[in-house]
Amino acid sequence: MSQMKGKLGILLATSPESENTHTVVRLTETALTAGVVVEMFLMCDGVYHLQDPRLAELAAKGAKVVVCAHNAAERNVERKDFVHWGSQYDLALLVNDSDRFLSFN
Amino acid sequence: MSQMKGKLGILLATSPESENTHTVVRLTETALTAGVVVEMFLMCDGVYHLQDPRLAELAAKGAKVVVCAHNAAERNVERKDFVHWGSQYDLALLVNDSDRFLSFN
Amino acid sequence: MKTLHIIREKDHALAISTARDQAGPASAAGNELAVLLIHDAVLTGEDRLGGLSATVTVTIMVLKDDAAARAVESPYPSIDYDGMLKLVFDSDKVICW
Amino acid sequence: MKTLHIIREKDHALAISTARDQAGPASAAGNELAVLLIHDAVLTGEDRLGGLSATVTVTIMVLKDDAAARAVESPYPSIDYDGMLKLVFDSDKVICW
Amino acid sequence: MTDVVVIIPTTPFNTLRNSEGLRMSVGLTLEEDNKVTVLFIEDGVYLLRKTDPELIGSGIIYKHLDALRSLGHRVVADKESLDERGISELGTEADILPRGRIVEMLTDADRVIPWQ
Amino acid sequence: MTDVVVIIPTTPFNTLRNSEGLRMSVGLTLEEDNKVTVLFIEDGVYLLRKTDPELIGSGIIYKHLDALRSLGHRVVADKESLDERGISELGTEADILPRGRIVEMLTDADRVIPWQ
Repeated sequence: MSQMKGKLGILLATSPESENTHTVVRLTETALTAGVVVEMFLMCDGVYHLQDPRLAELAAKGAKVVVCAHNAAERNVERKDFVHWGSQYDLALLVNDSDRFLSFN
Repeated sequence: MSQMKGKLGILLATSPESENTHTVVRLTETALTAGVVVEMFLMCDGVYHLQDPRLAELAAKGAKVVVCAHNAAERNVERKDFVHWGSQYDLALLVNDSDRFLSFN
Repeated sequence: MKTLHIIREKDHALAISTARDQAGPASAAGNELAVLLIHDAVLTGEDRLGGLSATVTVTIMVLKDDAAARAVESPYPSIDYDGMLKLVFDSDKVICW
Repeated sequence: MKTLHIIREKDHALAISTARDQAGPASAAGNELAVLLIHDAVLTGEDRLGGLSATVTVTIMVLKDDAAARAVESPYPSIDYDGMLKLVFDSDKVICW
Repeated sequence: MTDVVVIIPTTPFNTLRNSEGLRMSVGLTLEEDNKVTVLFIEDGVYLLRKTDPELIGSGIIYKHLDALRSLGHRVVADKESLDERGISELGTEADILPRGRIVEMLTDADRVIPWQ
Repeated sequence: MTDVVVIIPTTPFNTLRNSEGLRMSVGLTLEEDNKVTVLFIEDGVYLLRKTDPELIGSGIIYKHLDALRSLGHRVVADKESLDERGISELGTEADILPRGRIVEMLTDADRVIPWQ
C-alpha cells in the first residue's frame, strides 16, 4: 500500500472478548505500515487489554497506547510499561488533534 | 427472613461492569443469611471478578466461588486465595447438584 | 408445576414469547407461570406483556430497587431480594434470561 | 462532503436510519455517503439497507474477512483492511457505530 | 473549534457504561477547543427521568449532566424517542429537538462517538 | 438424569462468547448424569452456516458441536428462525424442530441456560 499521512485516533472501550480487538489490531497494523500515526485510548473494560499481548505488540510496532488510569485502578488492573498511564484529558486531546477518529465500544 | 434449605447455583459470565454483579451480590447475601448454600461459577469476562473486592467479601461470608482457570489464564488474571481454581467440570457438577440454578451472562 | 422467568433486558422478545407460548392453551392445566422483571427489563411495556394470560395462572412482578432506580412506577407488584429468593425456591423451574 | 458510516451490529436501526436521513432529499447536493459493514453487521438484510439511495451518492461495502468468516456472500463489494484505511481517510467524516 | 457529539442510545443501567460515557463527555471538555453535545436518543432517553442509580450501586448521571451544562456544553434529547416512550416529564434539563435537527447535528459534527 | 438446555440466540462473532458457550456445553457433559441440548434460535442460527471463525481470530464452533454429538448429546435449531433468515443449507448437523417442540423442550428441561 502506498504511504499515507495523518493521525488515526481510536477509542477502545470493550474487553478483549469483543471482535473490536481483532479489528483494531488489524486496522492499526495496516495504518502503521502505511505510515499513519496511531494513538489509541483504552477505557471501561478496554483497560483489560493491558493484560492482552496483542496490544503490547501494537505498541512495540509504534502505536501509542494510552489508558484511563481511573478505570484501570478501579478494576485493579496493573500498570504496564507499554502504555501511557493517562486520563480523560488525553482522550479530549486525541479527539481534537487526530485526523480521523474511530470509536469501538 | 425465615431459614431456608437448599443450594443455589449461580453462573456469572459478565465483567463487573454489568448490573449482574450487584444482583448476584445482593441475592447471595440474602441467600446466605437465610441459610441457603451458594456456589457460583465465574467464566468468560466473569473471571475479572477475581479483581473485585465484592466477590472476596461474598466468599468471606460463606459463598463458594469457583473460577474457570482456563478463562482466567487466557486473560492473565492472577489467582486469588478466595476462589477455587476450577474447570468446566465444576460447572457441570454445580448445574447437576444445585437445587436452583441461575445464569447471569 | 411452576416455572419462573427472570428477565433482565427490556422487551426481551425470546423470553416473552417463550413465556407466552408456555402460558398458551397447549400447556397442561394446573401449571403456573411467574415472570420477574429485573434490571432494565422493568422498562418493558405493558403491551409487550399483554399476551401473558391464558389457561394458566401468570404472575408478573418487578424487583423493587431495580424499578425505583429507574423511576419506574410499575403496574406490577414489587418484591425485594428476600421475595426474589423465596420466589426462586418456590418455583419448580427457573430460567434467568 | 463525504460521510462514512462504519456499522458493526446486524440491523443497527439508529445507524441505518441516520444514514437514510442523511441521504434524503433534504441533504445538500454533492454530498456523498459510504456505509461499511463489518463484524455481524455483514448479516444485515438488503431490505434494511434498501432506503439508502436518494439524491446523494451512496456506496455500501463489506469488510472481506468479516463477511467470509460468517459465510456471507454479500451483494455489496468487499474491501480489505487497506481499503478500509483508505476509505476512512478519503471520507471527511466517519461515524463508527 | 471541534464539534463533538456523544450519542447515548441504550437502556439505563444494565451496565455502568452510560455513567462512564457521561464521565467521558465531561472529560472531553478539558480540551477547550472541544464543543461537546450529549445526545440521548432511543432507549437512552430513559436516563433523563428522575433516576436513582445509587439504589442499585450504579454510576452517577445527573452530576455529569449538570457539569456539562455549567461548562457551557449541551444536553440534547430526541423528541421522537421521548414521545414513543410516553416520557413527558424529565428529571433534568435537556434541549428537546425533532429528529430532523438531530440528523443535521450529526451531519455537522466533526466527531461523533456512538456510545453503548 | 438432569436435562440441560443451553440457548444460543445471538449473532455469531461480535464477541468470543458463542464459542465459549459451546465449550461450556461440552464441559457440561463431563457430569455423566447431565443430558445436554444446545439450541440455536433467532440470530443464533447463523452459527450453523459454514462459518470460518479463524479468519477473524474468533473461537471454534464446529469442533464443539461435533464433540457434543459424538458424546450422544443434541444440537437443535429452531425452524422458524432458519426460515425467517432464509437459511436452507447448514454447514453442520442439527435437528431442525418447529417452535412448538422447542417450547416443549424448554418447559421439560431441568435447567435452561440462556447464553448471550
